[in-house]
Amino acid sequence: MIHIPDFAHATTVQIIFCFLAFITVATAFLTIFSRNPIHSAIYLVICFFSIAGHYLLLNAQFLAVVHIIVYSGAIMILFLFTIMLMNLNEQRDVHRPRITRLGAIVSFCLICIVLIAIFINSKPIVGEYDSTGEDFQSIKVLGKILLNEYMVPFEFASILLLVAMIGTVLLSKKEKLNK
Amino acid sequence: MEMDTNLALVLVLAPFLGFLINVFFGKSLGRTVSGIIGTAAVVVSFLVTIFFFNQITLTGKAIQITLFDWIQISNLKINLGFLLDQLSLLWLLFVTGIGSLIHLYSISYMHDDENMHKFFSYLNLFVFFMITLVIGSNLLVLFIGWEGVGLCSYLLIGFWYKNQDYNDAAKKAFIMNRIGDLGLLIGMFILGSMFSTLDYATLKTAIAGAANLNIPLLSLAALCLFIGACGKSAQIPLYTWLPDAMAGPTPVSALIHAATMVTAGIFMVTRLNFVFDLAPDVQTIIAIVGGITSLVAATIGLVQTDIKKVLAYSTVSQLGLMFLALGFGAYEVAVFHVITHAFFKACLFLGSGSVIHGLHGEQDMRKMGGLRSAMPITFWTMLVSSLAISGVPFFSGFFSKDEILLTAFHHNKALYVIGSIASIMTAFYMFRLMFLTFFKDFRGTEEQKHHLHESDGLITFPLMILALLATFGGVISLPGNSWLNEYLAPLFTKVAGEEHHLGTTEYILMGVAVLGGLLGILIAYIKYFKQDNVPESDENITGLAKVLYNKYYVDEAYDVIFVAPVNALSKFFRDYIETGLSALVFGLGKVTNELGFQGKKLQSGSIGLYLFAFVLGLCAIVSYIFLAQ
Amino acid sequence: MNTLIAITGLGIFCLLFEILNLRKGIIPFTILGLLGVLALNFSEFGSTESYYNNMIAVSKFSTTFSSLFIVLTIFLVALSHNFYENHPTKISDFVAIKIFLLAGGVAMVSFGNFAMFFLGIEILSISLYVLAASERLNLKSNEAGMKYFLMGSFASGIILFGICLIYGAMGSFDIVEISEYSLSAELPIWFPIGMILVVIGMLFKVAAVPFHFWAPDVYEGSPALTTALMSTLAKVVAIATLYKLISALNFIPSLENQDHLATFENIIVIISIASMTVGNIMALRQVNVKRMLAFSGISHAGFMLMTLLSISTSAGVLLYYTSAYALAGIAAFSVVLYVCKNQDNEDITNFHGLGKTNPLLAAILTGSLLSMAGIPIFSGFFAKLFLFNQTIEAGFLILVIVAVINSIISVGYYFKLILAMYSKEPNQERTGKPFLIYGVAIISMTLNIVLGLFPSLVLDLLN
Amino acid sequence: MGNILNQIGIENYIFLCVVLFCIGIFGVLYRRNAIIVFMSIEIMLNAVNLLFVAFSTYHQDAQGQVFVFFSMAVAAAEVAVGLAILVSIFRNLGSISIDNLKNLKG
Amino acid sequence: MNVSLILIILLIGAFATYLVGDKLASKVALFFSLAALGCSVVLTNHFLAGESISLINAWITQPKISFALNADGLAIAMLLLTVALTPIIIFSSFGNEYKNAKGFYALILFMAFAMTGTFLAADGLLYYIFWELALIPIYFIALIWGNGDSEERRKAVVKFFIYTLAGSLFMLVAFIYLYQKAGSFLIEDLYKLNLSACEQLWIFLAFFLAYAIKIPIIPFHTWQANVYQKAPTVGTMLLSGIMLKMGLYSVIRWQLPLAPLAAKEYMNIFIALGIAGVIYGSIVALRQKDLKKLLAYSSLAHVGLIAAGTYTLTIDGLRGAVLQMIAHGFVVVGLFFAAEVIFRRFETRNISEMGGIRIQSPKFTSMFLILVLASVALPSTFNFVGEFTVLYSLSQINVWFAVLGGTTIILGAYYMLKMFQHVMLGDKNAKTFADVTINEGISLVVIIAVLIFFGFYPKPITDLITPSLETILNVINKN
Repeated sequence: MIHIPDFAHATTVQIIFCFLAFITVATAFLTIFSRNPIHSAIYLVICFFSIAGHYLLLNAQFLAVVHIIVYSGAIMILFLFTIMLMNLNEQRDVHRPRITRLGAIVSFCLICIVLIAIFINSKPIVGEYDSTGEDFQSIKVLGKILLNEYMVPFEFASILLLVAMIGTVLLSKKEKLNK
Repeated sequence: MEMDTNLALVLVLAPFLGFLINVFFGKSLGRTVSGIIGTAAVVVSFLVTIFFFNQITLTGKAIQITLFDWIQISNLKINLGFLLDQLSLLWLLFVTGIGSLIHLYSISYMHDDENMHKFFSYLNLFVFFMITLVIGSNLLVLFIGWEGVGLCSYLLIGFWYKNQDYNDAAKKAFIMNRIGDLGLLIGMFILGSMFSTLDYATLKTAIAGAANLNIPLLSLAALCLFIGACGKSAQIPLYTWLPDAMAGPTPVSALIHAATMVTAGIFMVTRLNFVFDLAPDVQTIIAIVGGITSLVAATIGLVQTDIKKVLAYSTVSQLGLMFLALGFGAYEVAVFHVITHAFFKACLFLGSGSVIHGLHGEQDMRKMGGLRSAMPITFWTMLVSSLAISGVPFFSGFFSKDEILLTAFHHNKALYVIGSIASIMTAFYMFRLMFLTFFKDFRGTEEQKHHLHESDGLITFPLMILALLATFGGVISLPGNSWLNEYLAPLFTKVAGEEHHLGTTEYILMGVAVLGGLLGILIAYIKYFKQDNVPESDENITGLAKVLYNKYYVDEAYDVIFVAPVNALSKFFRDYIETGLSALVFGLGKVTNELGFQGKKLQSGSIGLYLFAFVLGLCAIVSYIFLAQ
Repeated sequence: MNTLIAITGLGIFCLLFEILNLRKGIIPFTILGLLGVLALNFSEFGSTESYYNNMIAVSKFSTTFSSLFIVLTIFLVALSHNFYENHPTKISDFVAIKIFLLAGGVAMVSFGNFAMFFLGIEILSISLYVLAASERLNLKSNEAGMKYFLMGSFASGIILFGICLIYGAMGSFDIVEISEYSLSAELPIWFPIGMILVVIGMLFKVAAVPFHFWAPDVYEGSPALTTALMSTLAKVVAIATLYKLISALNFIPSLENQDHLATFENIIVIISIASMTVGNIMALRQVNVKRMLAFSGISHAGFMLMTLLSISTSAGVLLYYTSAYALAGIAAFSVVLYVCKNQDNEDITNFHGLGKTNPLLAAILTGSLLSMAGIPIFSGFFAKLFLFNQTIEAGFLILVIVAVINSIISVGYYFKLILAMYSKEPNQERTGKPFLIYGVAIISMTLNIVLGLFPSLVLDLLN
Repeated sequence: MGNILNQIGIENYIFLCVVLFCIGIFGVLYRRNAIIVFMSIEIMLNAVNLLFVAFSTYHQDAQGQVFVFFSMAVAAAEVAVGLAILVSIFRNLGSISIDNLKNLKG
Repeated sequence: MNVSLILIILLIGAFATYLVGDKLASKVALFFSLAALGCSVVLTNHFLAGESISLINAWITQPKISFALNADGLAIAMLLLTVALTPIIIFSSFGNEYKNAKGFYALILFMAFAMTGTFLAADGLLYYIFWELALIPIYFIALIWGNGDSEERRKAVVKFFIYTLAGSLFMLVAFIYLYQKAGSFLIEDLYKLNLSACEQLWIFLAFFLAYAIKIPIIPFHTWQANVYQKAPTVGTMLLSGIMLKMGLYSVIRWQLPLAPLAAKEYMNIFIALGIAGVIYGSIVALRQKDLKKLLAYSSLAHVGLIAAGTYTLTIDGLRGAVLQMIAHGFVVVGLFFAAEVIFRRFETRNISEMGGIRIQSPKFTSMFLILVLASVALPSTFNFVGEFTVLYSLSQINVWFAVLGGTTIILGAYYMLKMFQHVMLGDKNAKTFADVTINEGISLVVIIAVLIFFGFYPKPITDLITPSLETILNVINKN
């Protein structure tokens, strides 16, 4: 059944996991509940950092670094810029009708319960997690896989970024009024 | 055979040709010419009929002619063919004979009408259909003629179409006839399914040869056929159209509604005597219906003031007597009365037409009187005919009516009494008519009086011929020595002449009948000659007379019982059921439409709601698949 | 594979054209280029190969559907000329985005690895977000873009989660491997859950009830050409991909192994019925033509979902249905584009009297609506026929009867538009005969009818 | 070094990610501020990313981590486009509350 | 040479008519319709000479659908009805000016094409396609060239369309179901099926819905009167003269042989429905104020009787039904044309505003009267032959059916003569009524001639249809 960490004999790893998990969930909640968007953003950054911590825990160092760079470094900055640009603060956040809040909470509980229930219902993983001992997540291996096996998606991702770029420009470009 | 076929075609088609000529060229030919053509066409038929008649009296063999296949039904094949036998030729004789006379009469009578060519074309068409009816070799050909004459009757009653009342009368005639026609059709269906044929000759042999006949079914067929006859021959309950049919020009009344068409029912029953003989219950019904009709019509006739209406009810009454005879299986007696009736009733109608013509359209007897001197020929011919119809001895009607009463006496005393009373009444109202019309002083306007004159030769000639026939027509079937019975004998399976020997009873009965007739005449004489009574004007009629005058309110009753409900039903269907059904169908559309309208509210534009639905849907699907078991 | 590369290259060329200041040549060039790609794609027809570690798996299914996408894109690009007349500086961007969108679509139907699938769907979605919001000064367009974006990314999240679970179960993203594992008896429950989540994400893309709410709003708010694109190309891509997902991964047999098949089929039946019914009923009271067509699209999605019930045999039917639907949609939208060119909305009143002022286009719109309604000789009828045939064969008679009732309801709103064209008085003058719009309308309608007369042309490609 | 999951258990990662994912969903539903909604979506994506890495470890397979790269690229692209749309809405409307986006309905 | 030639002529005619422009459209349409008629006559001769003029071509491989046309006697009779009435209908419209005439006449020819196809098709799906195709032209004809308030017209026409489509879609489902069983849509393969009673019942009902709406049998008739009233007379003629016959023909060709057990089991119900239609239609017709509506209800009554005849499953019933179909086709076209003639002069369809026509226009009155009489099945008209046969067959099932069905004789006469009286007779109307023009006269005379000729000599038609009807009956009775 559920693999309950034995807190009395918790290993370091387990303690770290619990700690990180707690931070992740808590900051995620705080992100949502914060009135001030800036606070939200900051909580979100913390959340991202905690996730990076999980990555490190799972020994995915490269990914952790990339994660921090992309999310905390790029995406969050983008968010913050936008927030600043719009000069948002607490007061700008509109009143939420009770029904929406209720609906949100209901659906949250529902989907949580449903998904967790399914996973609990499912057959538990029996036995040890195998460990081949091979290196599978070093930068080297990742690079090989990314640029050999996954070369096409890699290139294709560039198309995605190109589209996003064109799109963003398209959406923000002022037209010359030539009539 | 070839010759016969051709001649028969001439016989049938001559009037049709006349019809076509008059339809297409009548207007340009002029009134007289079109009248002559019309008359000539019928005369041709008459001559051919005489030829055939001679032939058959010599050989005694019926002529059967088949033209071509007509309707194909699984078990019966119906062809268009003719049967010229004793019965049909007899009928043809007086149809074309009297037809010719009436055509002749009409030339003068209708001369002032702008649509005279049409009149003649319709008359010709009528004769055509009547001939078809009579000489058809099977029931379906008869049915062509049957409906065809109904159509012509419709056209001619409504001849003066500008008057919607006349059109109503025409329509009524047609529809009531059609009720009968339905009966006839059903009768045919039953006969057809029973014997796989509708041909008279084969039907007769089939019935004769059939073992284990289904008598109840056959009776049903006979009853249905009789309903058909009721419609055409104006018997209770389908008689009300005939008096109304007097809306048509008088020659039409004479030809169609007295002499020929209305006798089609009798013709048909006589034709199918072998069917009716096997259905004694139906025969009883026929007799009862006939008897009651004759009495009821006679009572109504007692108080009518319209000269043609009197004659019309008299016709209904006489037809009733004929059915009385048919009901007792005395077909030849009925036929005899048909013939004599054709003579004197045609004469009476034509005479009344002459009167009306003389009075420029006046039909109310209360405004007549004293026409004897102005119109002597008309008077005398009508008097003769009245005597004949009243059963005064040695006129034709005496013989025929007497035979009917004799037959009735032998079979059913009650019906005999009814028939006798009807006869007495007949004598009364006929002479009431005579006294009111021809005796005493003229009660019309001065202007009418000024113009009183005898009609011209074209009118009086047919009158005289018919009066002669009405007088001496009885000779064809004198008691004890009946040419007619012998002539018709091949048609009937059983010899129906048990009363051929004249005994004391018969003579007593004869005397009673004569006395009755004279009694009727006497009462009329006292009331309308001696006491100088003139019928009250409409609003002063009271009591029983009022009921009679209003024809027992039968028309009104029919209106209330049949017409009004159908109309109400129609209105109900139209206003409620139709709209209801329509609304139901529209309603389905409306409901879906309304759903669409309500659904729009759900599509509120709120992303939150959309996502909420998304999440709910997701939860529902996932939990249905993975948690439901 | 070559098709995908060629399309991508074409998109980049479009951008280059703008740099080289050859704006006028963009559209003809693109159309020619796409025709070339079409030919290229056709040349691959019949081969079953996989490229680059099975990233792209070319099969009959993928080539035929790719061809359909390319044809649709040709029409859409041709329509762009007129539509973006007033935005000469942006035309290359628009066209390029459309081409990339096509690339995304092609990647989606020919994916051999979930990475390609995910990237494809994201390219498609992001292009659509951009196109939906592309009238930046129009609040409606903004709103449409925003709504689509929010819900679309939400759905992407779901899909990603699904892919993740599949990966968790299988340890691979390769569809060949997954399809092999999926038949094994010992299967973590993550796989079916993951699949269901991916399927739900795709159901969102095809706008099936209850994941359909975005469609009407987004269709209405987006610029008309984008709506055309969404309702034809995007929807076809989504349903084809969904079909491929389910069929290529042996999802149905795997469900059967775990006794989940009946429930899954029930769900498809329910969603299909709900989509048809909701779409049709809601469409009845719409006054905006685009919105109406959105609901009509929802109902058609319901019809198309019926193919999932007989997954092993219905590929041809799906191709036929989508072709019929998309061609009719293109024809209808080209008329809508023409009629509503200078209007600020697409209300039905704009169509009043079109039968008198412009009988040809009115006839074409009528034809396309009749096709969508499923009236014979138009291919829409045969599409429904084959679909019903297929579905009855699979044993879902009730579903077919519901579908039939829905077809009847759908006539109600299709004919509302036809009525407006023929029985109302015209309320505006229309001048000009834009060649490309006429061309697109006529060609797509002709293709539609040709498909109707010779359904075997398309139907037999995949049988 | 053994598999770290022996100490934590893949289920726990799944539960963590499910909860995080649901929080993301909750945020999307709960907040009207479009920016926060974006952030919630990012939380959802991150939850998945975390799970990818966990599964990657579970299978001792690098593909899962590679996929995370793509996922990040997608997230970045989405955010860029989303914010662009948001900015243009803000310009037109002066607000970024998604409650104000109700012109299209019915 | 085979029957597809006629289809081709009509289709090409439709396009040609559209292309020649408004001025010539009517004449070109007439030309093509006459060409089709001529061609049909020639083909009929070939058929009678024993040649096979049917054809069968593969069309769609999967599902197996063929382009199969089967011209047996029954189909040829209906074909002749269609191609004979089409020129009459087109010719009858010569007195009217239509906007956009090219479209109008092209649609007429297209409709003739579709209806011909329906009669000839020997493949279930091909038949269905033609069946639906016929619906579209009439929809536009009624919608665009119809009369009366446009809003109401729209309602009526849309209702008609949706309603008929609704019925036929269920037929489509039935066809697909049959296909699953037989593996082919070809009629002979479908005839060979041995379905269980339950299956047959459902198939029968699905077909019945389609046909009951088209024919129409009560209570599915609500579209009829309104559409007849609102449609232009040409459309009404096409609808009542030919299109209704599609439904009746289909009952004989498809419904009965495909579901004989159900047909036998529930025969009485369906006969009763037909007869109820007779009585109901007649009674409603009594109180109609609008001439065209009255004729519509009379049509309802007549087709009710025909339908009852077909459901008797006897050779007489079928034969009578077919004869009556043809006769009714002609007479109803004639009557609607007469209504149009009146409308051209009085500009009203309201019976109460008519009257007094006979004085001014005797020729027209005579023709009208003949049509009225034919409509009430006076012996010596074609209608009588049909009606008699049908009633006879009903009497074989149950005499009461014949009695109730026979009320049409009485009620029919009642409402028709009442109508005739108020429309034609009476004193002079204030409005002038010019007698029929030559063009009008020709149409009417042709119709009348046909009615009377076959009234006396229906043998050619009987001989034509009987063998094929017997074949169908054999299929029905195979178990």
